[in-house]
Amino acid sequence: MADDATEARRSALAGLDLGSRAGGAGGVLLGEGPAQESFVLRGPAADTAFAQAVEEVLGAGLPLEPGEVREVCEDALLIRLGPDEWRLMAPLSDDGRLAARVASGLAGGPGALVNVSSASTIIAVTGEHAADLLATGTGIDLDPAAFPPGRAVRTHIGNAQALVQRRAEDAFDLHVPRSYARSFWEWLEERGREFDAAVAL
Amino acid sequence: MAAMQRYSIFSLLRGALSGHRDWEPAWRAPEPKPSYDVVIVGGGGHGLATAYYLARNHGIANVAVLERGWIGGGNTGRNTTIVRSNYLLPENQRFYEHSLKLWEGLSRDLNYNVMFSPRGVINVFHTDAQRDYWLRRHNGMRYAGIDAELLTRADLARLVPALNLSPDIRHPIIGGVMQPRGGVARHDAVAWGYARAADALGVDIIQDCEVTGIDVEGGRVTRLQTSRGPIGAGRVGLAVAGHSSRLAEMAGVRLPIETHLLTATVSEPVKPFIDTVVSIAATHAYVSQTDKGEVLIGGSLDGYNSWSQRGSPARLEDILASASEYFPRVSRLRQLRHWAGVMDMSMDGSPIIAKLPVEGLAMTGGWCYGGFKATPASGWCLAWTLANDAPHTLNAPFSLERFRTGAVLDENGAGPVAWGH
Amino acid sequence: MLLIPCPFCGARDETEFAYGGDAGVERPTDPEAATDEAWTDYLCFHDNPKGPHRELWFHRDGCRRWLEVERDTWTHELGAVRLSRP
Amino acid sequence: MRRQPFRAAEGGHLIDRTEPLRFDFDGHRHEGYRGDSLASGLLAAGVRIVARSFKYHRPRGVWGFGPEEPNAMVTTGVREEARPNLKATEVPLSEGLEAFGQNAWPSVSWDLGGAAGLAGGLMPAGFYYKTFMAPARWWPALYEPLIRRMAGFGPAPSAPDDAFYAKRRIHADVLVAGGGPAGVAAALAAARAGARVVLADENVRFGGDLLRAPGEIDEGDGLDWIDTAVAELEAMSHVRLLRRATVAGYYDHNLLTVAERPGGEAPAGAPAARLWFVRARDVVIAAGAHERPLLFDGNDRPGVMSASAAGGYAHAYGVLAGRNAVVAGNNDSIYRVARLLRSAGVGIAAVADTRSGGDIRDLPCRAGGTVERVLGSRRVRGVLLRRADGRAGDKGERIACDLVAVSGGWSPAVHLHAQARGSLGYNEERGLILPDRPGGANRSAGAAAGRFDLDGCLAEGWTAGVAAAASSGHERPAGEPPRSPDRSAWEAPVFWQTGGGKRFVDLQYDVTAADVDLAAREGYRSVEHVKRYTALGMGTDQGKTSGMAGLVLLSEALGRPVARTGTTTFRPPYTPVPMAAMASGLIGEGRDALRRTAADDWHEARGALFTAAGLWRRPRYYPREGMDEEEAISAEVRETRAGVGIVDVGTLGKVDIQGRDAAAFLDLLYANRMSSLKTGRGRYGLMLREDGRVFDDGVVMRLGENHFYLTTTTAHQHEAMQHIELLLQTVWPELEVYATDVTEHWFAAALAGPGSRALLGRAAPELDLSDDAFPMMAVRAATVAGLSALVFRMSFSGELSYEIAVPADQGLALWTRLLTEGREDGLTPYGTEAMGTMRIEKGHVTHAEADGRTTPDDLGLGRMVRAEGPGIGKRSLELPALRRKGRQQLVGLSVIDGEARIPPGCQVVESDDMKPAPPLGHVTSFCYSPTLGRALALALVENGRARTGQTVYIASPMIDLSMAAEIVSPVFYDAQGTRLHG
Ligand SMILES: Cc1cc2nc3c(=O)[nH]c(=O)nc-3n(C[C@H](O)[C@H](O)[C@H](O)COP(=O)(O)OP(=O)(O)OC[C@H]3O[C@@H](n4cnc5c(N)ncnc54)[C@H](O)[C@@H]3O)c2cc1C
Ligand SMILES: NC(=O)c1ccc[n+]([C@@H]2O[C@H](COP(=O)([O-])OP(=O)(O)OC[C@H]3O[C@@H](n4cnc5c(N)ncnc54)[C@H](O)[C@@H]3O)[C@@H](O)[C@H]2O)c1
Ligand SMILES: Cc1cc2nc3c(=O)[nH]c(=O)nc-3n(C[C@H](O)[C@H](O)[C@H](O)COP(=O)(O)O)c2cc1C
Ligand SMILES: [Zn+2]
Repeated sequence: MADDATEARRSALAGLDLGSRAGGAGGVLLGEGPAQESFVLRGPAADTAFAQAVEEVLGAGLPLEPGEVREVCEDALLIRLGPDEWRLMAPLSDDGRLAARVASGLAGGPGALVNVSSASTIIAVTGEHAADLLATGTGIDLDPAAFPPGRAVRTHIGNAQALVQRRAEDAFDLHVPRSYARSFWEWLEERGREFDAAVAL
Repeated sequence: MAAMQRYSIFSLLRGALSGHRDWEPAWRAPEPKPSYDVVIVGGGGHGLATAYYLARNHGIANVAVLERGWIGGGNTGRNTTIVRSNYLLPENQRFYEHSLKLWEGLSRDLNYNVMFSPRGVINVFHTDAQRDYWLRRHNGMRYAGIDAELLTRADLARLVPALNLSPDIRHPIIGGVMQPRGGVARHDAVAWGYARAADALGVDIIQDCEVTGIDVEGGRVTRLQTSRGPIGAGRVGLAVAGHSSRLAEMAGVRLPIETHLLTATVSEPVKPFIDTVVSIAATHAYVSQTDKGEVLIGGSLDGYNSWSQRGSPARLEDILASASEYFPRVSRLRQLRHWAGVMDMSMDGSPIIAKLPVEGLAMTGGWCYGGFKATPASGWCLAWTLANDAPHTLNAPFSLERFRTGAVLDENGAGPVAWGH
Repeated sequence: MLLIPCPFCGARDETEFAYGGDAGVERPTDPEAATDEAWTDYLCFHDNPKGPHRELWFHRDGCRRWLEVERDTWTHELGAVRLSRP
Repeated sequence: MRRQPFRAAEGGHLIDRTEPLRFDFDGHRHEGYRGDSLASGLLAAGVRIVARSFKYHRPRGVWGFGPEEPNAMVTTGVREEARPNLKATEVPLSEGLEAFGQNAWPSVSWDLGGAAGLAGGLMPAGFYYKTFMAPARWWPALYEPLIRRMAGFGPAPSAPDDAFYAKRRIHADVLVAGGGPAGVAAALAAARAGARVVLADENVRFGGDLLRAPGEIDEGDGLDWIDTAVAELEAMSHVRLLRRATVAGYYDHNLLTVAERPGGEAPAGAPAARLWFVRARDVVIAAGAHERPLLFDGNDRPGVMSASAAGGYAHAYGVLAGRNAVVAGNNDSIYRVARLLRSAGVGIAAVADTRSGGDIRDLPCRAGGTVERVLGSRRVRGVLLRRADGRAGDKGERIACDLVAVSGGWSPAVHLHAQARGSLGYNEERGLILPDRPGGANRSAGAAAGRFDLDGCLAEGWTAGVAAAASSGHERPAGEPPRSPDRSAWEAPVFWQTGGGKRFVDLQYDVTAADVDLAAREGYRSVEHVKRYTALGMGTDQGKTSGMAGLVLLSEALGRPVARTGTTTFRPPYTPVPMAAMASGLIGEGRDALRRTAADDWHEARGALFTAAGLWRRPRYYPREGMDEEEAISAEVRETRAGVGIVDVGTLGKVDIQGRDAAAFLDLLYANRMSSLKTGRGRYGLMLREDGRVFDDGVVMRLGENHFYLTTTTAHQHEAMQHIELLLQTVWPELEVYATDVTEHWFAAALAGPGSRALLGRAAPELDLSDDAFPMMAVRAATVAGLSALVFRMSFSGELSYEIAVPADQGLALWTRLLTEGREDGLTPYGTEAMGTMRIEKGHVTHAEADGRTTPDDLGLGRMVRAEGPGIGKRSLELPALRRKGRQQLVGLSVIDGEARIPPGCQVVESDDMKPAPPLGHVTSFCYSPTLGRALALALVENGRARTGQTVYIASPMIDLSMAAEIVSPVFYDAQGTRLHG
């Protein structure tokens, strides 16, 4: 029984059997995004030792604009979520190597790295009415001028807190807390009736 | 003082015959005198009741009620009118039960129909923990000599046919409790009825008279500064609800009270289909239908200090969603109007009816959501306190000192967070 | 519904925040040495002005920072907003 | 007879004559056209009595044209489908529509309730306050039911509204409320300047007043100009046009709600309504004005109508509101209406202008004349005209007619301005209440600002649009404002009334001028008192036509200027909004997500019955064949205590704490000491509120020098995080500590029971589980069932126990693999009931005991509070009332009768007679203990610890049940804790 984590992994949406719900193209498409490694990175932005330690490992400086998403090494992303908080995301295949390097880079100085890879479920909302669907449940300004593609924000949508990453004008990744994911999905589907929402696999 | 014109079906008949030309003013509009034995600040239900009981119970009739706007225009005029005595803490039980008893005879007492309607107040619950809490509370009421009943889902279905008892909703209702003697009353009539009865006993009700300062000399209150000039006062009672801390501050007293918004809303009026008052634990909404036909819905606080009397639409969405969820038929109606009141939220959720640390100054306040039902007893107790310069045993626990000693009366266990109660 | 300009996140609806009350309340630096009166002042006797108020808000659904917000409790007009700990 | 006897041969820009529609009113079949409103359809069909009035059941017809309609309230649909209180002016006609007049039985034309009118004399304003008082018991039995019978306008709903409703939250630079000439000009200016614009109008078509009467703009037809402008706006991607969309509420910081009822040409499947929340940088209020009535005897008769509405029915729908009209008013608009009616084919019997003079040779004018009284009882048959100056000897003139079109002038729609808390001013000269200082970033324009001429409305709208766009940084647009030759302003400085008779002010609530007068005489002198005493303005029209009349009458009665009387408060919504629209998206899980643990699917498949724990659901117990609930729970307990059980504890809050000052911070956060913990060890901790009451409890594990992991209760996950951040950011900002909520990342299951060591030993072969290597309250990283895990040795059940945490995405794998591995051990999954039973047997506290009122000492945990050092809440423990003797203390209650079961919600009392008496305390938690074979309870009892050994009663008077119990230690089972070692 000593198989590894990969086989043991299970989506929070598995119980919904999305496969059976898949449908044709509607005004908006809902799908589950691939699981990722995800880490909360904390530290004082103004502290040069901290900033350098991160830059050394990731090969790119800390993004400093609120919501800025920066591509760092090895397909990983670093997102600024708070004055002293970033989110580091890497493909699952990285298997914690990058994080381990960041953690050892931080050792001894200020800052902290916390694994939250399992904490959220990623739901992709795409299509002509993607922003309209989100606008049924969040008060943030989704106009591309205010929230351009390539940015991310944390906010509240519908019944859950979500980290919203805008990939394109009509494509969003919503990172929602795992325990909320099913309810949130169902809320999206229900609100999506207005846009003829369909499930994309 | 001229005898009060009695109201009855016969007086109405006489009125009809004379084209209703002979009705006297329900209360006079006197000019303020230079001074009074007692001045009550605040012409809401509480202030007017205080004046009435001062005159009736204690024979102190040289009394003025100063109201900055129009009487009954504060929370008395904007509340969901629920009257009950189903409290948890014994101190509150005793006080509110005294109030309920006064309600039961109030229309005749005042010769003004306040339409107290003991149609039953029901609380429904959804979880075992809530069940345990509500049953404990109602069992406790029984030991305090207060009526309380347990309701099964079948009872609920019978008493409240419009209630959603489906097991398939997010927080299904598993049962309820009821205080059958609880109910609602016609809020405006309470202010008017007390005003008329107090006026008949000689009390001056002075509207458009804002108190702007409280003069204290040698540790004793002497005079009030008002928008209509200074008015001398032997004793002063504050009954200004959401404005309590402002008025107390005028006398240099700080209060453990914050002012917060509470929203209420009505639907368009329709024929009666909800005959009781129902409070829903899961979503904090309370629903009843008035005698004019509106469905009347209240919820919880907006949650931040405010004096604006304009509630947040977020809270409104919330309370309408819960009303529609638990009374699905309500979803077919339309919302007619909503408004908010400024609540005097105390730090433990219980009131303060007490002498303040200035000679001759006493107050009633800290009513949070629940002061309408308290109106008779609050006035009764404040009148006693002012007349005797000492609290009655009913209001002795509602002191200001309790916040200094830690002997708080935390009805909800929420701690010293004004908006948590 | 208030629109609170979070210095980090930008303007957000009030529903993203949790309220924290009077920002002027000072916790006695040495509670054990504080008199009952000083301690209960801190616990229970807070400012409640009708007008400008300095208050705390937690940006729960955003940057998770506590903000100090100046707000008029009568008009709800906002003044300066800053991070409680920059 | 023709199907639409009152339809003109031509005209009607809103209707499509090629598409006739059939509809039913009060059971009679009628015909109208697509584009009709129910009101225009009824008028076209010749139906004049549309409803009965509330109090006196007087017949009522259509008065207005839009949302101001006070009279023509109908119910559409039958039984479950019924929708009460709709204004016929706002209901679009559709094929097969069924509508009913209200307040009447059996129908509006034959209403038995009409008898109520006979008793009218007994029902002046406020009559119910004066009677029904004796005998008191008759109130609930007789009087109130009687009053409730009269209550309400329409039928009570008998079913929910199951239609789909939508919501949308958007941002805009400029929201324009109202799409008449002013609004369209404003939108055009702002949009051309580049601003993001939302233009909303409640009608199907933009145009505002131009829908009701033609006007000229830029040398062409006004509506054509509107259409061209709208087309230009429609083509701009930064503009959103909302039709049939009412700006309903104006809230803080320029958030406005807009209720859109797509209807009409909306695609199939469109929501029944959509509620927009528009956060606008600036707002242009171009909401127009409402026409005022005239007060005269019988002014409520069907056939008396707002003049602009009468004209509007002709112009917009080609409908004649009568054949023979008297047009009466106090301003120039009556001539426009008279000509409009005449050209549509209505005979004009007279035009009565209260003013003298006028140039109107083509019309049968009665200069200086006015309506004294309406003739006819069920509908207008004529009027009695008199000289307006009341000259003596004037016997008046009877004129036969079936329509009385009246105009008492115009009241600007200041509602939104006032909702935004803008101030209002009364212009004595013009007799108008006008917007004064705005209460937010908004500006009123056009008729809403008292600008009545078309040219002025256009100019003002344009200017407002430019200014509104400027507040979001947009520069003045190119181009000029549109112009109109129409500069006529129908000023009507006098509020017009004639004395005597039944003059209705509020048609909906049957409030007459005499009622207002009576209220004033009885001392209800504030305008707010009059409103509440008479119900004036409290109806579904919120006084749009009656408000001004009420003010004037009251001011006259009191002999004071209108400016001093003031208005009542304007509140949202502007017109009623469907509850279902407000509620949409927020019902059920849409409001409160259902949180599921990683093993939830397994529990469900296993048939677990769930219980709510905050938003989470947790298995309550797993039902078993042939066993009732108590037996199944008891089996779970017994099997765990005898062998090994497993429980899902994934819902506990979990926090990762790191940083140089982590240990120091935890000493402040908890009442007991954490800094002395060794790495790899943990401790049970108590968090207090600042008022000294127990806030939360949990376990703190030290994972490294500066790294801790702590748990909170399920209920306080979010509050605890908020509390921690508050302390870190506001109280001790100098501390370097990072707290991260990791609740969602970890799943956890606890293995409990003497068999847990053997089972875990097989699942985690590398782990040394001996007491020495892995003592109580220790934490180890290990591979468990093939998964990287953290293992804590701690116990809630009192048995040897391990909690195993893995990342949540592997939680189900951990759970199922342990169950598979544990098959040979007889591993029993147990739920919250068994868990609760075991914790009660051990006297562990939860929120039932730590209910926000109890101190550590009350709960018997006083020793946990360390004596020295600062810490949250500790100071409060020194307050006299918290140290007072005689507080309630936690005790155990052992029920003496082994067969007895404790019902929920019991009190603890000294006697079993159920007579009123102060209870000693109350039961906080209770269970049947299969371990001890009796019912047990934890209770808070006054001076409880000193009462150990006493017999008391556990009682529930509501079900008339009590039982004797002995006060014992709250630790009922294994007080020495030997079982913790297996
Ligand atoms: C939406 C809502 C729902 C509620 N629901 C319920 C319920 O269902 N049941 C219940 O029991 N309670 C309820 N309450 C609470 C209840 O309404 C109040 O506690 C109660 O009405 C307070 O009465 P009062 O006379 O103390 O205050 P008010 O009626 O507010 O009277 C105080 C008066 O003081 C006047 N005043 C203030 N400052 C001055 C000054 N400087 N000079 C002169 N006069 C001044 C004010 O103008 C006001 O008229 C509710 C409250 C609200 C807002
Ligand atoms: N000559 C006069 O004295 C006189 C008097 C009154 C009106 N008028 C004419 O009326 C017109 C006034 O133009 P205007 O643009 O100011 O007003 P308008 O009446 O033409 O347009 C206002 C529009 O706003 C809509 N509306 C009102 N409140 C709304 C809300 N809350 N939500 C959505 N829509 C709402 C109304 O239905 C209407 O369509 C001009 O044509 C003017 O000549 C003339
Ligand atoms: C029990 C109750 C019933 C009400 N019913 C109505 C109603 O039928 N129609 C209405 O317009 N307002 C109704 N209101 C609201 C009042 O009009 C008013 O909004 C409220 O008293 C607050 O006052 P304000 O809006 O003047 O600030 C009701 C208020 C209460 C407390
Ligand atoms: Zn923020």
